[in-house]
Amino acid sequence: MSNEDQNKENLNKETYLELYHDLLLIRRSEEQLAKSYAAGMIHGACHTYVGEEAVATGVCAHLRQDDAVFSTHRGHGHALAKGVPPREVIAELYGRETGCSRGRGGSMHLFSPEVGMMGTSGIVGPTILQATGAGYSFSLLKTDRVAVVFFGDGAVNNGAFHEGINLATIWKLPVLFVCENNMYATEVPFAYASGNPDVGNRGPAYGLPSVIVDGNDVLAVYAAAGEAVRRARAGEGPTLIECKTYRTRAHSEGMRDAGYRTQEEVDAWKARDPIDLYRAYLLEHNLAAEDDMQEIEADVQAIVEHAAEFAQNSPWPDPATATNYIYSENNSQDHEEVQHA
Amino acid sequence: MSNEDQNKENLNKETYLELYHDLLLIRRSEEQLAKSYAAGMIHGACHTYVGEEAVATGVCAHLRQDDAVFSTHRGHGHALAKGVPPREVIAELYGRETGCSRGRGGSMHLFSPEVGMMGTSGIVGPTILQATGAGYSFSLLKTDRVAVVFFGDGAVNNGAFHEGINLATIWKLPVLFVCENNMYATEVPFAYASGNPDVGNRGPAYGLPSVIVDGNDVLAVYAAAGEAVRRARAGEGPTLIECKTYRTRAHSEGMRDAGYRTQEEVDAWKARDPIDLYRAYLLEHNLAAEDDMQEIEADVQAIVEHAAEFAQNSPWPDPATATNYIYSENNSQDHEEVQHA
Amino acid sequence: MREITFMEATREALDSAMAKDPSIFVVGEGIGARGGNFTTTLGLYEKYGPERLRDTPISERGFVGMCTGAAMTGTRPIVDFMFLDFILDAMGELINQVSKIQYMSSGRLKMPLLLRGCIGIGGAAATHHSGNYYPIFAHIPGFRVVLPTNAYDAKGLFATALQSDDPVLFLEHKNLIFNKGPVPDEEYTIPFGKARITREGDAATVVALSSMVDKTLAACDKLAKEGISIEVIDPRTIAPLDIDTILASVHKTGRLLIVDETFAPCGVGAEISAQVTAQGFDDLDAPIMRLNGLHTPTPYSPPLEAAIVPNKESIEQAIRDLLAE
Amino acid sequence: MREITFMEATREALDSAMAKDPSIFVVGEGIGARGGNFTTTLGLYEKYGPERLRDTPISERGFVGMCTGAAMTGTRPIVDFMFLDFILDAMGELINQVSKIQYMSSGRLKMPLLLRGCIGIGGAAATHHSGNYYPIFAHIPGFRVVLPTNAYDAKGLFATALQSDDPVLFLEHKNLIFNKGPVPDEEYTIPFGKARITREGDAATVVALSSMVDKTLAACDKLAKEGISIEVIDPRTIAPLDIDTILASVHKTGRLLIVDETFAPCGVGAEISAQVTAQGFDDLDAPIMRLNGLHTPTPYSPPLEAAIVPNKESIEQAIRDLLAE
Ligand SMILES: Cc1ncc(C[n+]2csc(CCOP(=O)(O)OP(=O)(O)O)c2C)c(N)n1
Ligand SMILES: Cc1ncc(C[n+]2csc(CCOP(=O)(O)OP(=O)(O)O)c2C)c(N)n1
Ligand SMILES: [Mg+2]
Ligand SMILES: [Mg+2]
Repeated sequence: MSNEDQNKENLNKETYLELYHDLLLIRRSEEQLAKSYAAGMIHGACHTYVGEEAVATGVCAHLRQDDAVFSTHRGHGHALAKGVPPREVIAELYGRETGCSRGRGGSMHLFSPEVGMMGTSGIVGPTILQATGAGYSFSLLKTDRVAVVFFGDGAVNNGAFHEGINLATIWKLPVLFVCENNMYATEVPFAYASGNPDVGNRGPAYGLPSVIVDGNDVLAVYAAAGEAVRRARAGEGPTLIECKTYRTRAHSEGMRDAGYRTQEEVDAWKARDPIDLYRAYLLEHNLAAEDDMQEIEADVQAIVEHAAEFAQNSPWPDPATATNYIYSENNSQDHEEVQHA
Repeated sequence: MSNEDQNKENLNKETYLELYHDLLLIRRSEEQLAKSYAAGMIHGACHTYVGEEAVATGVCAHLRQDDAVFSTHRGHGHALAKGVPPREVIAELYGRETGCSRGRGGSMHLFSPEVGMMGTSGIVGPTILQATGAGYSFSLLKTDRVAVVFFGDGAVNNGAFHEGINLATIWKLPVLFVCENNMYATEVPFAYASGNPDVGNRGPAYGLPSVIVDGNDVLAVYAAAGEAVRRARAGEGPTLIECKTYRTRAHSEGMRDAGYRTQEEVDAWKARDPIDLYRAYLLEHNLAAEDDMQEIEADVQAIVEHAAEFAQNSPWPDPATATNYIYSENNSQDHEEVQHA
Repeated sequence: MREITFMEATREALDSAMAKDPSIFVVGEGIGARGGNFTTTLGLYEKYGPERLRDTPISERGFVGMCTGAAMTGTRPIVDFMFLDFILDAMGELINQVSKIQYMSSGRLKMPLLLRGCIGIGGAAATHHSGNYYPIFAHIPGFRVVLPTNAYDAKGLFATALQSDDPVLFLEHKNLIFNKGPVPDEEYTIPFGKARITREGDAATVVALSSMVDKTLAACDKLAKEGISIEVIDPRTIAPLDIDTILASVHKTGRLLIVDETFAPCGVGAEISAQVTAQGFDDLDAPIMRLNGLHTPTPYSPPLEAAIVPNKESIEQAIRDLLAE
Repeated sequence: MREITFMEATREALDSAMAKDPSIFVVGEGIGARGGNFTTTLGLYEKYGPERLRDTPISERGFVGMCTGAAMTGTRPIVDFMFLDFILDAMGELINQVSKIQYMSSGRLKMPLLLRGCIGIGGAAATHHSGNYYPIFAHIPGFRVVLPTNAYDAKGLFATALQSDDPVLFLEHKNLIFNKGPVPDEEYTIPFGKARITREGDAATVVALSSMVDKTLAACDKLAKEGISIEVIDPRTIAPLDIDTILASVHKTGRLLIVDETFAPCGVGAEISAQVTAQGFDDLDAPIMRLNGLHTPTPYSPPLEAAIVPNKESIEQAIRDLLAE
């Protein structure tokens, strides 16, 4: 797998298998969503995470439910890795009342505060700042909770990146800034859009530690995130982690995926599929048995199929509730109204 | 003076004296404005440039009238160095129709496009982006004009710094980003507000050249700006220059100047007054004679006194013109209205 | 006359202006080789190259501020926001700089900055991709705000915007940009501040904005079958606003309804109502009514989304209510 | 009763809330040891320390976004903008995030974010330090917008803002914050959405906002000497807006003038006019009038600045014109 195999800590078997489970759960869910999109079950945009699963999986493996994750327009994988049930994610994209945002959000607005999924955003940038604020809460409240934000290479050229990282650094906030550098913002190459082709070498400009990691190597991500989470919980401040990875499907489902990258490039990255690499690695090093993995594969398959059925059979939101939840004061009252409606 | 004396190019006498003239013109104008403020002649805020004159002087000495300068709330010195007549600057702060912004702007909104003074801003940040845009015009129009923006250390933590520098870098625009690091944003120390105490070491994070210069050494600023202007005119792209300097008066006139910096610190910087240092340096190296400088001192004194008189005797804007100039279409027409008013 | 889409019409105006004036350039995400997410610049990159069709990083504030400086120094920038929602990150540049620089420089600087973006609710785009926000720009002095509603107007109004030395917001509703309509081959301009009387009538006046025009016309067709004749006015620009045409119509009909997809509070309908009340009070035979989208963020789920936007039926009902007053 | 300034009154409310609730913190430039450019936090740094009175870099977008995330995760942030003008760099966070997160999370997240800043034209502050902008926040769903006009209201409304789980804009006019008035020692709250009838009368109703209240009262004193009795209403909050109190007054007087320092187009006066026309049409004996500051950036020079803002004389004239209708 990656050439840093030697300096990989040894994990217990459960952990190895849980990582495999999470990787697969994201992949199969995304494949289901792609199918659902093609079938017209998804009404708005749908940005899949296929090819990047190792990042969310390797980072979230270190998080507790009371830690906070903030994400992007490409957020299904982060939500699943943080523990949002697949059925709630799929139901949300189906626009149903049983979705994690009760059908208000769709693909780009996944909220599940109960499990620490604090939201994805259709706007690039803001969640970098919100994670900084969660870090502020956690440190003001004297807890050891941590906040994590996942963002793309496209967000790096945005002022939110600059201001958020500086604020977290000067106040030593418990935040992980995880950049998923998949080399493109839609079709605009990061190498064109930024004067510096790397992100993980920018720590010195801000005064925080930063690293560049192979984002298709779940164990490399796991190791880097583990150290960053340790620092954050210990009150040692934020870390910037760049994960070099690749999106193997179109920017969003149904979108033309040509003219900006070569087939060779796509194939080369597919050959480094994070799940295939990891599966092979586990077998090669006898860290898990073929049956273990087949069992997981069957479980995940079942979970995702049931989730899709659940979504399919879920009710639509009641149009009479369209203006609920705007103001906190009115929320309960709005519910009333709805019942009487 | 500074320990880089040796690597200072030799300039001709005129240049040495012009620099002295400009330094002094800014200093005396600011001293006049401080007096005028105390006398109630200035109606809004007034941020003086006393102690930082070497930066505007050393940079603008390289500029042609068709080059563009963008500045900040502390912009009197930049306007004067770019060639705005002192009477128009003082009259503007007096709120008179003869001011460079016809009394519309005051201290923080100095416009004199005729001499390439493209504006100061009461808002910290935007002019960094506007200078980038001037650079875009100059390169699209295939000219060798350059754009310069002066900004404080306070602007460095703002997203405008990040986005502007990146855009200028990826498109190789002819822009000088000149940071006047006077160690404080009002009373907030840069060492507190930024995770990185320096600015001139941030070039690598963006992919452009950056330097740290003694901002109280006019010849050091002159040398650094000369190279940056050469690069810009040659199409080699932008440069980031940090000038370490100090504001020896209060953040703004009439404002309490205590509680955030020590008297020792202020005195230490006053001992490195850029004008005293430069005057001593010229004499010491026989680059100019005492009479030359006394002549300049007398000239400048006279210019500033006449400028203040001019402002004092200038007419107020006609209230009937208060809504002129909002839309280009209406400008001439508005004038009409006024005449018939 | 040949029929082309709204977007093809604006592209024609853009292409001929760029061919004539080398100082025009466009910035935005995906507006280069890709030709724009909404095909705003399709085919132009091949003609005018990367410097004039400039793909940008995701730096909305940055490139708006950059284009502000460019407009001050001899070029004519066009910012293509794709979705107008993204303009909000540049509000400081727009309200504190763009709208004020001509004034603060006493007219010695111009601000030929054209800002375009797609607006509107539809297609389950959810709350970050369905903003309208035009009342904000009508509130702030210094802007021209254009809401084209058909291919013919789109070409002529865009041509005018390309010639303006003032900052112009050209706001294209997602549900309209691929509608076809007759458009002359030759160049023409349509002045700002001239409303279009889209349908003549005498029972009541309906002022409809952007995507509401077609829906209103559909409702009026239905009412016409009952012999109810409604006058429909499309202001086309809300800053400047052609209040005279509206007043003249109300003078004739005595009744006014304003239909707008976006929020009622401090909106365009409120402004029109206030002006007509102040200047046309004696013409009014009934209270002025407004029909707006609900005052809420935009939900994703189709049944919720449909519930917050006026439609043919709710417009028809609002007109009947107005006539019953 | 003892008299203290408007700003002292808000500071009292802030201090007692911070003493009770350790999750409240304030961010802004100079709000730490310095106590705030406008003394908003004077003396609190010594009591509550740097973590709860957090001096910030000049990162308005950054710390607004940060406080958005903080409000989502168990603390109660207060953003002190000093001059409200600086809020514009954070508009994307406010309109796309702050105002929408409760809705998008179906009410499972709250947004207890208090945003305060000084507004208003005066003192030759020029166009970057004299913004009002409140109609923008009244237009967007999700915000509470407070315009306190005296020390008593300032304390009670600020106390309510400190308890709200919705985002609140608390907008303090520079010309009012150092005015003194009677203020009880004990804590009290004033609900949002309840207007104050500042002066009773029957000839006409004047709704005045922010700094216009005192100027309107002065004009009314003058008119009273001629036996002209005017009712003056201070809405105190424009979102929610207490339209019922305004309607009841117009029912009595039959005439309405709205006086507002800021821009007329798509402003609060337009909204009030539109609502009263729609709901109180039959009560109107004359057209509803608006008196606003001129639709222009704010000039620096005192004679120009004075020319763009309504004053006692222009308000008096506007009332006379309304009565003559
Ligand atoms: C502020 C803003 N500008 C533009 C967009 C439109 N947009 C949506 S996704 C995207 C590309 C994002 O690229 P990146 O951050 O690298 O994430 P990726 O899609 O590669 O995962 C853009 C430009 C947006 N959502 N927000
Ligand atoms: C966006 C914005 N936020 C806050 C302010 C208020 N303000 C005016 S000057 C200043 C400090 C600026 O510091 P710096 O950039 O270092 O310039 P200096 O005054 O030191 O020359 C601040 C915070 C402002 N003008 N603009
Ligand atoms: Mg990317
Ligand atoms: Mg400074």
